[in-house]
Amino acid sequence: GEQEASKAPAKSGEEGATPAAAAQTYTFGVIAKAEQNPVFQAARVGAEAAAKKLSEENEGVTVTINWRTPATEDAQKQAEFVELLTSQGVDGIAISCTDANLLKSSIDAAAAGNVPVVTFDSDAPESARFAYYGVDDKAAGVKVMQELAQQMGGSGVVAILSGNPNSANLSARVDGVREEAARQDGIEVRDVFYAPETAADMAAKMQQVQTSNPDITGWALVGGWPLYTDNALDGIYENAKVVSMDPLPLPLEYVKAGQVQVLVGQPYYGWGYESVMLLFDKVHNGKDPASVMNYAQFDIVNSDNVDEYAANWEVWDPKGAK
Amino acid sequence: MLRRLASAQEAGLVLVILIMGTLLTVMGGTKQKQFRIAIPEGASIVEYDASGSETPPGTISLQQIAGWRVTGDGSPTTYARDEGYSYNATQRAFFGRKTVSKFLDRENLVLVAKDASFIAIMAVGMTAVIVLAGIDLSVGSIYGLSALIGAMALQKFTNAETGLLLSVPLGIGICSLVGLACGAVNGVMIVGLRVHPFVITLGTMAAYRGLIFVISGGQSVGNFPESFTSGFFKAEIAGTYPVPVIFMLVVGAIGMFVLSKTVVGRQVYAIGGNETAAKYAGIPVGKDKVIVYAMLGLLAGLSAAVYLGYLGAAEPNAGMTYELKVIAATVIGGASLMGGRGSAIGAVLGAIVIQLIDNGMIILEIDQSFNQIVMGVAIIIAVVIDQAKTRFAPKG
Amino acid sequence: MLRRLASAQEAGLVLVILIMGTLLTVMGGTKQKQFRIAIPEGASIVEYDASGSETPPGTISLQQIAGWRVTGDGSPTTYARDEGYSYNATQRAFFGRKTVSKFLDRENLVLVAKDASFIAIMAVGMTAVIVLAGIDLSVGSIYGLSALIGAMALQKFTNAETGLLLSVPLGIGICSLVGLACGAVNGVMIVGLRVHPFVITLGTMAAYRGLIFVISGGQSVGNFPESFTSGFFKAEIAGTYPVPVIFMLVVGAIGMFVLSKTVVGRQVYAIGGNETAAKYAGIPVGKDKVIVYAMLGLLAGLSAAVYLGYLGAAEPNAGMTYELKVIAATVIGGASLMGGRGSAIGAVLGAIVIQLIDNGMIILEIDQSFNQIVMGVAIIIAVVIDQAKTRFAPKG
Amino acid sequence: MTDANHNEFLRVEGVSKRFGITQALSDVTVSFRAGEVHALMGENGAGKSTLGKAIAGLHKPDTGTITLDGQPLKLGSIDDAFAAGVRIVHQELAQCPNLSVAENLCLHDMPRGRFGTVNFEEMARRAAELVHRLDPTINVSKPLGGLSPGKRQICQIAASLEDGAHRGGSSPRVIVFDEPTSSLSIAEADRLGEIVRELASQGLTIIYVSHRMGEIFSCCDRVSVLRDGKFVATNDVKGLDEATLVEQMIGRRVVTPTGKMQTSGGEAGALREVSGISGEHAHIGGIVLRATSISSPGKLRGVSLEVRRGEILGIGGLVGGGRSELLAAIFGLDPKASGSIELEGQSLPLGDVRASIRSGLGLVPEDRRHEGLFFQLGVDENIIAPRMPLLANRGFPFGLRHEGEENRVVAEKIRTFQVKAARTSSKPSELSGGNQQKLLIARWMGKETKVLLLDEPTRGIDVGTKVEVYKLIREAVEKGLAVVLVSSEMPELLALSDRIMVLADGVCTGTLEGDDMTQINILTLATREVGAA
Ligand SMILES: Nc1ncnc2c1ncn2[C@@H]1O[C@H](COP(=O)(O)OP(=O)(O)OP(=O)(O)O)[C@@H](O)[C@H]1O
Ligand SMILES: Nc1ncnc2c1ncn2[C@@H]1O[C@H](COP(=O)(O)OP(=O)(O)OP(=O)(O)O)[C@@H](O)[C@H]1O
Ligand SMILES: [Mg+2]
Ligand SMILES: [Mg+2]
Repeated sequence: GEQEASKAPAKSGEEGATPAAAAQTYTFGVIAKAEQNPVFQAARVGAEAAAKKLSEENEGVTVTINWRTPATEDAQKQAEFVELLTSQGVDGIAISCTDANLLKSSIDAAAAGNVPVVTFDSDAPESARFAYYGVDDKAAGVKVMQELAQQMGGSGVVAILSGNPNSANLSARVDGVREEAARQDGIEVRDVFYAPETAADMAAKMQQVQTSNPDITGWALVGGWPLYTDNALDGIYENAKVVSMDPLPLPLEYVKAGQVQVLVGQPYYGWGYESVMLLFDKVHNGKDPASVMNYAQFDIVNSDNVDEYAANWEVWDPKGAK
Repeated sequence: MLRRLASAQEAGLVLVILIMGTLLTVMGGTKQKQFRIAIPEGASIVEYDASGSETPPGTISLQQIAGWRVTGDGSPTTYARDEGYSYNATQRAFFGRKTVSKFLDRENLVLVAKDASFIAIMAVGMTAVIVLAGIDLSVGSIYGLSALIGAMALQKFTNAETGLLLSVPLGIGICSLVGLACGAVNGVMIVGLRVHPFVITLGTMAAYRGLIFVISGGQSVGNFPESFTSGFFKAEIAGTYPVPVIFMLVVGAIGMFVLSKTVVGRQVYAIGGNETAAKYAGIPVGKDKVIVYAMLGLLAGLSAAVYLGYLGAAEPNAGMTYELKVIAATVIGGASLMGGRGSAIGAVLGAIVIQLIDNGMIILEIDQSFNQIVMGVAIIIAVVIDQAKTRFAPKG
Repeated sequence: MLRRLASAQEAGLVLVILIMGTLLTVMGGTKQKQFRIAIPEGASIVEYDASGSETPPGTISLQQIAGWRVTGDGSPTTYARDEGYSYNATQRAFFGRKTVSKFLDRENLVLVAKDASFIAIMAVGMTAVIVLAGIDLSVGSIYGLSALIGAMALQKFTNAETGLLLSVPLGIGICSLVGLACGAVNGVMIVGLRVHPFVITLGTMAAYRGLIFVISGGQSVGNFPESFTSGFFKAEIAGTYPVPVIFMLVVGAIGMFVLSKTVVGRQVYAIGGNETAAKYAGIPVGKDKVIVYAMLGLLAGLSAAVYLGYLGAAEPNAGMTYELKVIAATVIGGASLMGGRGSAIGAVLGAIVIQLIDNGMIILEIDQSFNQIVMGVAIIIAVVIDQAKTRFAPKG
Repeated sequence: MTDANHNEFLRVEGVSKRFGITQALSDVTVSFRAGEVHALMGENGAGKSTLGKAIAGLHKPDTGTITLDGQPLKLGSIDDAFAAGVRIVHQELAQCPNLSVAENLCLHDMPRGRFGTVNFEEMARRAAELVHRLDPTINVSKPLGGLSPGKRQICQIAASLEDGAHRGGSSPRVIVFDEPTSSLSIAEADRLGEIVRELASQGLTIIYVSHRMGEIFSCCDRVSVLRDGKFVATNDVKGLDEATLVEQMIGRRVVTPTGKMQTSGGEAGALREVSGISGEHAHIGGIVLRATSISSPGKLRGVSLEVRRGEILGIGGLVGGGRSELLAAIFGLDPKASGSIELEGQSLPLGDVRASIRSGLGLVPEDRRHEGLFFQLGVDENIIAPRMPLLANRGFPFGLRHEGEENRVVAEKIRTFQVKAARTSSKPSELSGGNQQKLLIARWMGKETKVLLLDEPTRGIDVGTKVEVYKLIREAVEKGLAVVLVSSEMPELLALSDRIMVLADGVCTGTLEGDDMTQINILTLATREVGAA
């Protein structure tokens, strides 16, 4: 069906239909960082929802999503996807850049080929993308530390938990946390503890660290990994405040249980949804966004609003949506 | 088993572990640990300031408080703040602090053993595979897939009230079955297609992981009955959660027994030592191989069940890159990748050694940035030590 | 080399590739591809709506526009929107769409080859290692480390104006040297410590990756002189960027030559076939092994240099999990993990096969979620086909 | 058993077996009696081992039947054959070095305890009972890998004697010995001979594959001959003369030194004549190789030797005497070796094989499968391997091969040493055992080699080829080559050597010349007590 549709413009040309009524098909390539990371599944749901909405609202228009995402974080693979999608003649590309420097050249190439590119979640500032949507990773780190400091009454020892030390967006968040901690006089950062990005390893790491450093009274999680399980924080929540990124369904349970005080959320669904909207405006209406940088708000989830936030996942959960 | 433990193979590792333990104890130093003091029902609490004048709790600011006095039945006990005592109104309890060794703290030791156990259980199975001169890269994915399907089964067939007698056998059963199936698939392909196990399991590693992703949609699956988690796999015993450790020890013992005492076990060594000779001796080489890979799968499934019960959820990334940890543990445990040599208990000890290195980095407060470097170098050193030993001792 | 190409080994792969290509061409169908139409200097552009009334660009909304009319010197040319033409104001150019085969499009073919080349270059080195009955898991980390240090060197010693004659040799030189060093370290440890290469390189894989982090602090390093990127490694030739492909072919040819026409090359096969016999024949087993691992390191470095030049930056994750891709390519290319058998050109073809599978997923618009499953199954099938062939044909 | 089937206890009827392109057996029909030692002879590749394996159920014949005591055997079923009492001692060591001797001896069916466990006590007892009949010094609980090749072979033979009747298992009724003595020394071979006779006298059928004429005539009743996978004839050994036998095997007449052994009492001179080897020492020149007090921990103690140009120095001794080790040490393969070596006055560094090769040493190893051949490489590269670097252009990175020169040398060697291969690129696995051996000799012989160390150069090759090999060696020697020859086959040693040095436990116990070179003298020296090495 899609191949047929993608021929449409030419066909309509032959038929000489009037432009207004001309059946138009837009295919947008969407490239997230890693299939392995559940937050991007919400982005995919968002993108597909936007496509559906646009197809319904604009008669004669079909929008399809070509989702291409590496299994695990791999900037080089992302670059390859940008090139391949461009050569496949997609009408636009939305990408969350695993590495800004690395993706610059391929994004520029795409733009030069009249394939508009929008970045979400992680930007490539130097590149020729026409718009960015999301929240800055470093700002996210800062946010986490602010919330944590507040919970800790401004004083105490903080441990930072991160995943792959070499992943750009994680180190950006860690920097944010460190920066904010430096601003807070009462706060001492013990160290950044890295573990393989599986819930089990993360939970194990936290428990070992807490056990041998009982004076730790605050945990800043720049990713939600350990919280993708049920009881990762036993032996920790009794002794320390925990603020984390990624308010996904299971992490939210921890807030409900009072084991995690605050979850800082990014606009996961919006990443996909807004990016597709931006692309559509660009290629269909020829409209550029008012500003290149479209900053979204953090979602701050705590015991007060946890239930209403949780409702989002009814929509965002890929299995729920499919 | 004691006899075997004393034999060259494992003795070396036990020694290594003891040395590491001693170093960590001596160099790790001590930590201030909190302990809880419950307040007897109906006892009354007052706080007193420097001057000693008593006031009901919460009247004066924390800084002014010198301590608390509790009057239950009998004479009052006082908890002075400068002795490190603190009062937790919400829990209505006192917390004291005691100084304990960072490493030799029971809680820490159990944690290290527990963290090793998930790897160790699989390493026991991997030992048999490596003794066969085989290898299995898909073990991490099998672990993840078993966990996922086990979790879905638990969600489907149990509810919050379900008792231990249903939930635990169900969880273990499903996980083990899935693992067994995956392992059998590996084994059958390796034997049937006569393709090197590295290739087959490289393929199934990706395939099983992909399956996890398709089934789970990238989301993790949780919320099991209490009876399965805190009721069993995460049962608290003396302030620790040692159930996984128990599983590790039992599996290690059984593996040891099977490999060194049963006919199939010895046949595995025979095949690893000289496959042609094994064939000539009428040993069912193909059958044994399938069994061994299936058993590794089963143990990966069991390990997954323990993981489910201990952490209470299955996430799609479970077991990512575990294959390398498992193989490392097995090899440190004295298994030879050329086949014919390896020990189940050794593998368990190997897993513990790896955990100790990790734990040591934390206890000695080494900059975590060096974690990977230390880990990599340590693995090589561990194996070199192990081999140096076996090179002088007669090999067996 | 032609003779070798015709020989059973690679012929089989070429066949596989041709079949895959045909299938993708037939089943892939066509795509609407954009092409650029430059606008002559000083030409004037107007847009007209359905009624045909002309207005200067940007006055009416895109949906109202029926097309554009360009009046340069001579008669005006019109570009109707419903014929798929669009106007890019920023580039001041028109883009038309033409229907081309999804697969058999030159750009697509070059892209596939290009994407394969990074893996292929390393696979050529891995072939020698696997022919030795060895293995190297650290190749991905070496790739990353060489890229990082190469990038830092470029930043330090070059600026935007630096010419091709300095930047390219510098980049290639540094990357290759770092790779060579890492590989030599592997080789020396494998030979010196007499530990199985799997273990040594498992360790160095972690260690080198850790080193990357310590050096880079997790930040990627970019901004090289044009002469290094678009000036050389990403030089545009007929609308494509084929330089990495050229490197791949050259390396493949050299590898082929070295393995079949030089003494060390043949000694590698001898050692892989029967190490004891090699010792008895006075072949310097240890020396050759170190050379081979060092060469793989060097090629990983070279591949890293190409990556630097093509993508214009080094990120700390570069090469993560590539070791498995490289080994897969080598084995699909006909190398036997038991040693003694393998072909450099085969490895290159193997890498291309893997890329074709990936490309097929995109061309046939298969849901990305199934990528890993397809990839895993495909690898097994590819190797089975390859072996089936060699099992009947006399093996070489 | 009744007299009826006494003539035909085991009958192989119309058996054919094909491996890819090679027809290993074609329509072989032969029958074996109970209580006889029945020799199987034939050239390398004639199909002896294949026939043996077919009988033992290791190979499934394409056609034909095998009946034992009137009962047809299930073809290709190891278990059925074993249950019927068929045992086999393999040509190549088929054992697990990582397992204990006991486990190796009981590999086929380990004594079981409860729930699938192994009854180790029972196993040790059974193993000891078996192996100590042959060699009481072997400790059955030690890993087999630690034993010398000879001792391992003894274990393999012992395994075949296992009698499981009392445990409801089977007792051996047919035992196939496939070149059992190929890694045994004289003493052990003799001991084996006795055992074989003893077993036969107990009514067992012994199928005895060997290339050693001596053994055939000393301990076999009948001998069947295979050629190119076809059955040729079965003869009674009594009254059979060797020439006829050899003719049946290789289709032409040759006279062999071992043949003469039977008639004249094994004395070097006589041997030489018949094997067309010139006796006079005219060609012997000055000293080429001088090795002084070579020692190696646990293997050799202060062994010294000299070899002259055009001379063959034989080295005798029992298995485990350290003969291979001596050659290895001289050649530079033993890093622990000490002492000094001079080649044409130039002193050689120990432990440096390449230096040895460069200055003209060559070694044809004892075990051609593991120490000699590259099975993935062609005949050509197998021959040229050690010389390739010397011919190559070293200036070029990795050394550019000079293939033209290589091919010339290979072609010449293949011609002079008559290595029979379909193509020069054929793999060694496509060659018969004898041609594999000739290939290795060809690898080392040539003007570049001044001293050739031969370790069991005719192990496992057929009489015809043996004579060819002897000629090749002799011719080279007459051209001035110096040879050090290790052989466990006494007639060969006596026939070829100009002098014989005897080793026992890694110590030189004496050197024999001229008429002192007799089997008796060698054995006395070989078994002389020396302080533990
Ligand atoms: N497993 C096998 N695969 C392929 N060819 C084989 C196999 N076994 C034997 N052959 C071939 O069958 C033929 C007979 O081999 P066999 O080993 O029976 O000869 P043989 O008489 O035992 O020779 P030798 O005296 O050297 O042991 C030879 O050409 C050999 O190459
Ligand atoms: N594979 C081996 N493992 C352990 N020891 C060995 C091995 N091979 C030989 N030896 C020891 O080395 C010494 C001599 O070995 P070997 O049997 O080769 O002597 P040999 O005189 O060359 O006998 P032959 O050459 O007839 O086999 C003996 O002590 C033997 O036990
Ligand atoms: Mg044979
Ligand atoms: Mg010997």
